[in-house]
Amino acid sequence: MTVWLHIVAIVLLASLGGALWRVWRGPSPADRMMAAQLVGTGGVAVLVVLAALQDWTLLVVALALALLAALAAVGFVKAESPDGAGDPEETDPPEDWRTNSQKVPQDG
Amino acid sequence: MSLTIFALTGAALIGLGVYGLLARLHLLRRIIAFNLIGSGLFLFFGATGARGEILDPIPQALIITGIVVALSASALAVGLVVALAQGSGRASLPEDEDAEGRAP
Amino acid sequence: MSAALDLALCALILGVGLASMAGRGVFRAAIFFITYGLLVAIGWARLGAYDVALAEAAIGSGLTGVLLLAAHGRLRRLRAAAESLSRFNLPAAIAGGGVALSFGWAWFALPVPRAPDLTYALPQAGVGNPVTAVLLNFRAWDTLVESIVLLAALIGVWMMARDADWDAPLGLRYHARPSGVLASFGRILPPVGLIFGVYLVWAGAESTGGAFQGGTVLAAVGLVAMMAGIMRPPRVAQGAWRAALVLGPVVFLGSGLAGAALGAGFLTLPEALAKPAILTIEAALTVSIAVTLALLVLGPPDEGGQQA
Amino acid sequence: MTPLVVVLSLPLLTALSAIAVPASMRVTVALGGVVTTLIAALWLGGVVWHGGPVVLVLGGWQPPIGIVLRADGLAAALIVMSALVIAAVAAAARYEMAPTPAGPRASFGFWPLMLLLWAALNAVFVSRDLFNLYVGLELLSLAAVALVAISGTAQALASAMRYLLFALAGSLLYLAGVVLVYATHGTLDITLLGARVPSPVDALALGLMTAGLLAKTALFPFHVWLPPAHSAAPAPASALLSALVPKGSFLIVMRLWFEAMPDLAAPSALLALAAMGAIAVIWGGALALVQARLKLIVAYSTVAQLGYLFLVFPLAGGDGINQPWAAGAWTGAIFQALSHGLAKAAMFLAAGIYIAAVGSDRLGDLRGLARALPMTSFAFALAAVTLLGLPPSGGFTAKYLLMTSAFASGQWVWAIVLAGGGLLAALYLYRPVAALFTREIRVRPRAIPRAWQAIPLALAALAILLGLLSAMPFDLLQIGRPKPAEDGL
Amino acid sequence: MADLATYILTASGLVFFIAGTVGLIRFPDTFSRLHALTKADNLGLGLIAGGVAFQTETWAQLAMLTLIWVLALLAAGTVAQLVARAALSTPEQK
Repeated sequence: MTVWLHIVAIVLLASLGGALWRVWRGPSPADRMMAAQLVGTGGVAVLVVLAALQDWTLLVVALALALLAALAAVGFVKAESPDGAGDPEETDPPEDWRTNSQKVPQDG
Repeated sequence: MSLTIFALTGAALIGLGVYGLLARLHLLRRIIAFNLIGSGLFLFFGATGARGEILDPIPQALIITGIVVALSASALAVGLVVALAQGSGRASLPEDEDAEGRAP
Repeated sequence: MSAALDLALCALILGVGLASMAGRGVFRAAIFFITYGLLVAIGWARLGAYDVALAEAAIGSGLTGVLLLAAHGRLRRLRAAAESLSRFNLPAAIAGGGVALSFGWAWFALPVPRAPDLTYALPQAGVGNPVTAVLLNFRAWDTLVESIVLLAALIGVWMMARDADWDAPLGLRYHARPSGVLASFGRILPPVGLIFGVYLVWAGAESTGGAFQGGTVLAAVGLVAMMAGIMRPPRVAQGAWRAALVLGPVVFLGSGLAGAALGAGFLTLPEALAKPAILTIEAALTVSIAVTLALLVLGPPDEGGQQA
Repeated sequence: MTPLVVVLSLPLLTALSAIAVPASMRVTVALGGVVTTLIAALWLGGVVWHGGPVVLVLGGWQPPIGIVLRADGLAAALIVMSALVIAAVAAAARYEMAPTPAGPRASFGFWPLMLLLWAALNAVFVSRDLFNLYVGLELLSLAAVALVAISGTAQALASAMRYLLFALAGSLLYLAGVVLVYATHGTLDITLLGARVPSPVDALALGLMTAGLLAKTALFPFHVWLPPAHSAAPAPASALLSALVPKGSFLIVMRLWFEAMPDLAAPSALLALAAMGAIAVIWGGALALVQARLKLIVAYSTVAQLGYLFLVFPLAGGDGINQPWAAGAWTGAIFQALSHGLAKAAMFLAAGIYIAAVGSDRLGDLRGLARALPMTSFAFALAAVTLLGLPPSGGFTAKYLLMTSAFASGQWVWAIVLAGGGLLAALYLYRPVAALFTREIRVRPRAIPRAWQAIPLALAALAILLGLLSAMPFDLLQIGRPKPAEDGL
Repeated sequence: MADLATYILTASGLVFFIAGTVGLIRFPDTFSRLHALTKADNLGLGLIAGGVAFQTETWAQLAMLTLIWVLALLAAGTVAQLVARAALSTPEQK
């Protein structure tokens, strides 16, 4: 079993290498981000395997990674939106999103 | 064997970071280079701390402290880069701008 | 077999490190750095340093990633994200190669390991996790100063605000479609993260976890909630938030001073009180770390106007 | 509750309070903390003077497990000097940083950052643990960089960024050395390292740590970040940055070369350190000579004045530690650090008053200001006396001690550097002093409160007093000096 | 018996991961790549977690494995949706 789990981990890492190639190539930012997401999922899988191999405590690390997996991607879609704070699902940017702020900036 | 692999990886990462820090002028890239140096250093440190029969917890604690300190410095640096770009439209230091600006 | 695994992992780490320094475009470099943090976290798992793996996964990959991507987005809108073509720079390569070689040499030149003997100290530390014992007891002064470093960085980041924006909420004005995927995600994740973060702090006394890791998880889910428009970022002027920022360091320093006042000594925890004292300090510290980290990543108040 | 604990924790506690309390109470809280800590610092100085070094074993854990703090005479002297400077800076900042004209942002940030910087300095001065010193240095650097950025101008932001790059590079170099030290010896304690089993890795570790600290101390050729950063900050912040911050990293260099690894102090390495210092004296002085703005002149003079500190290495380091002249050189360098701190803070605070009065620090705009601001201008001239090393100032004592050691040891070249540096200082300080004391007035100054004008005068007077009463600080500095030197006395 | 289940499940998990990576490399445009990716790797993670589940020693470990998979699914679903829309709404750029 130990040998097999080592093999699983190594093959998983090799598959991550493929995903990393897509991060390098792109071409669009979305491509890179999604490939990084695959690396994240694969990393969780590697940690799950290592948990069985080394110490079950590693499940905590895998859980933390899974919990934070979407953090970077959420930051990415925010940064990609026109004002850096939006959401690609908003069909029409709300007019009143600044209402809680005290001043309306002057564009120029 | 494994420890040597990690230690040498750490050494190579430090070197990579030093290269990036000196060769790349975009400040965001330089911030990443700093993080790479720090991380390589910690990896090296972690490998040295695992040499004994039992894992030495002191390097681990120091590394956790170091990771938090690195994040603090990175956050301040990122804030400075953005503020600098807001004021000057550039994300490199004034003295580096000629070199940066000449490129296609 | 185990060496092959480590070799594969280190090859990936090195490749990703190289990719984050080479090539053109800081966006790609930032994405590579996110995957780098993840792979290094696996590396720490292989080295048996589980607390470090947790910290690296949460801080190195998670928070630093958002920080870099958000910065890149801002720079792109300021037309400052472009990077010139990378050229090979020989002096820099020589310097980098020299540093790498000297560390490589140092590894082989190191004498036999000489770790301090903790066998007598650990049973008196109050906690079973030796890393937590070092952080909160043996080297508590480091940890206290480190929590202050975070705070200093936050004040520094706030100094980057434009004066006109000073009274505005921190960061950008995040908004999202109220019934959209992001908003739903922002509602589901925080409760799970809250429980997990608290678990990490509580578990950190005896096994993997701790105040910094737990605080980072809390900060991360708080950020998701804010980016999803569920939670409103605070303003600098809101006293309750500033109190939350300093709570942990104040409790930490206060307990240290209490030790000095009661004759035990500065930052000294009597063995009988060590565990409850450490858990109290960690609880307060977690609140402050979570708030500080979240606000650090959020950045200074920014209404998006042009610089005067 | 020992004074050392108070000196360490009170600035921290005050900084935390200054962050948390409402804006209306911030300055009061901060000033209360400053006054109390100043008293505690003087108390600590007295305790060390009468009772010898104060040692604090944190948590009761002896190294290599725990961290030990130790206030010897050197640390106590620097703590007292910092407390005096910060008290003056805080008094001046009451006028400059709260709440107008600096704006709510700057006045929010200045007080906590100043207090955090102070806490970091005190922590660095007494720490005996190399990693703890790293964390302290990081706090010092981040607070200092934020203080530079406080002005918010594009130039200040670029200077702060450059400063941060150097500071972070310095931190990582230092940390790299610390990692090697722990990996080699299993301890980070300076005292334990003094008795370590030498290893070939030590030289690399010491080299890395020293290089990093030199970048932070802005020694030539790592000085390029300092003048723009120090001159871009608001004047009270400039005073902190120039007078105090470089002393933190310099002290660690001294601890490393005199206490942790004195056996590695080969003559060539000591010579290299002093040579960089000598070039800094000349180069910094030459560049100060061609500046048109007062703050830049004062900032370049910091580059030059820091250079003197490094003459201590060949005069008192290595084998020289057992020579009779070592004590003089060692004490002279510390006197230089102390008197430069007091005088430089006085100069920057005076510059701040001039900027408040005429809205500029161009030498042309300062002409004739001595008549409108006599106390401030007299303070500037008095501080210049110290930087020149004229009697009876503290700077004179410093340079006299270094000079006699240079003659005694036969290392004439350092005496030439001392004399040449003094000459250059006379030239570059003559220009602002002459402009201030000329008869014609170029710009009509705004009225400045007399109490504010008196602040730099107090500091400059202290710098003179340091020379007049040099016996007392001299004795204090001998307490807890590195052992081998005591035999040489 | 438990070991056999582990072998089979983890091997199938690997197949899905490899398929996802091959899709990521081979598919011609961003959207088909997105499509291939999110399904394959989450199924892969589920299978690997399922395989490892047969080796667990306590119920808590089993619960944690489940939670890991659920969270990964949630993250992947959200991320795929958001990134795809972001790619739609922003013009092609470097």
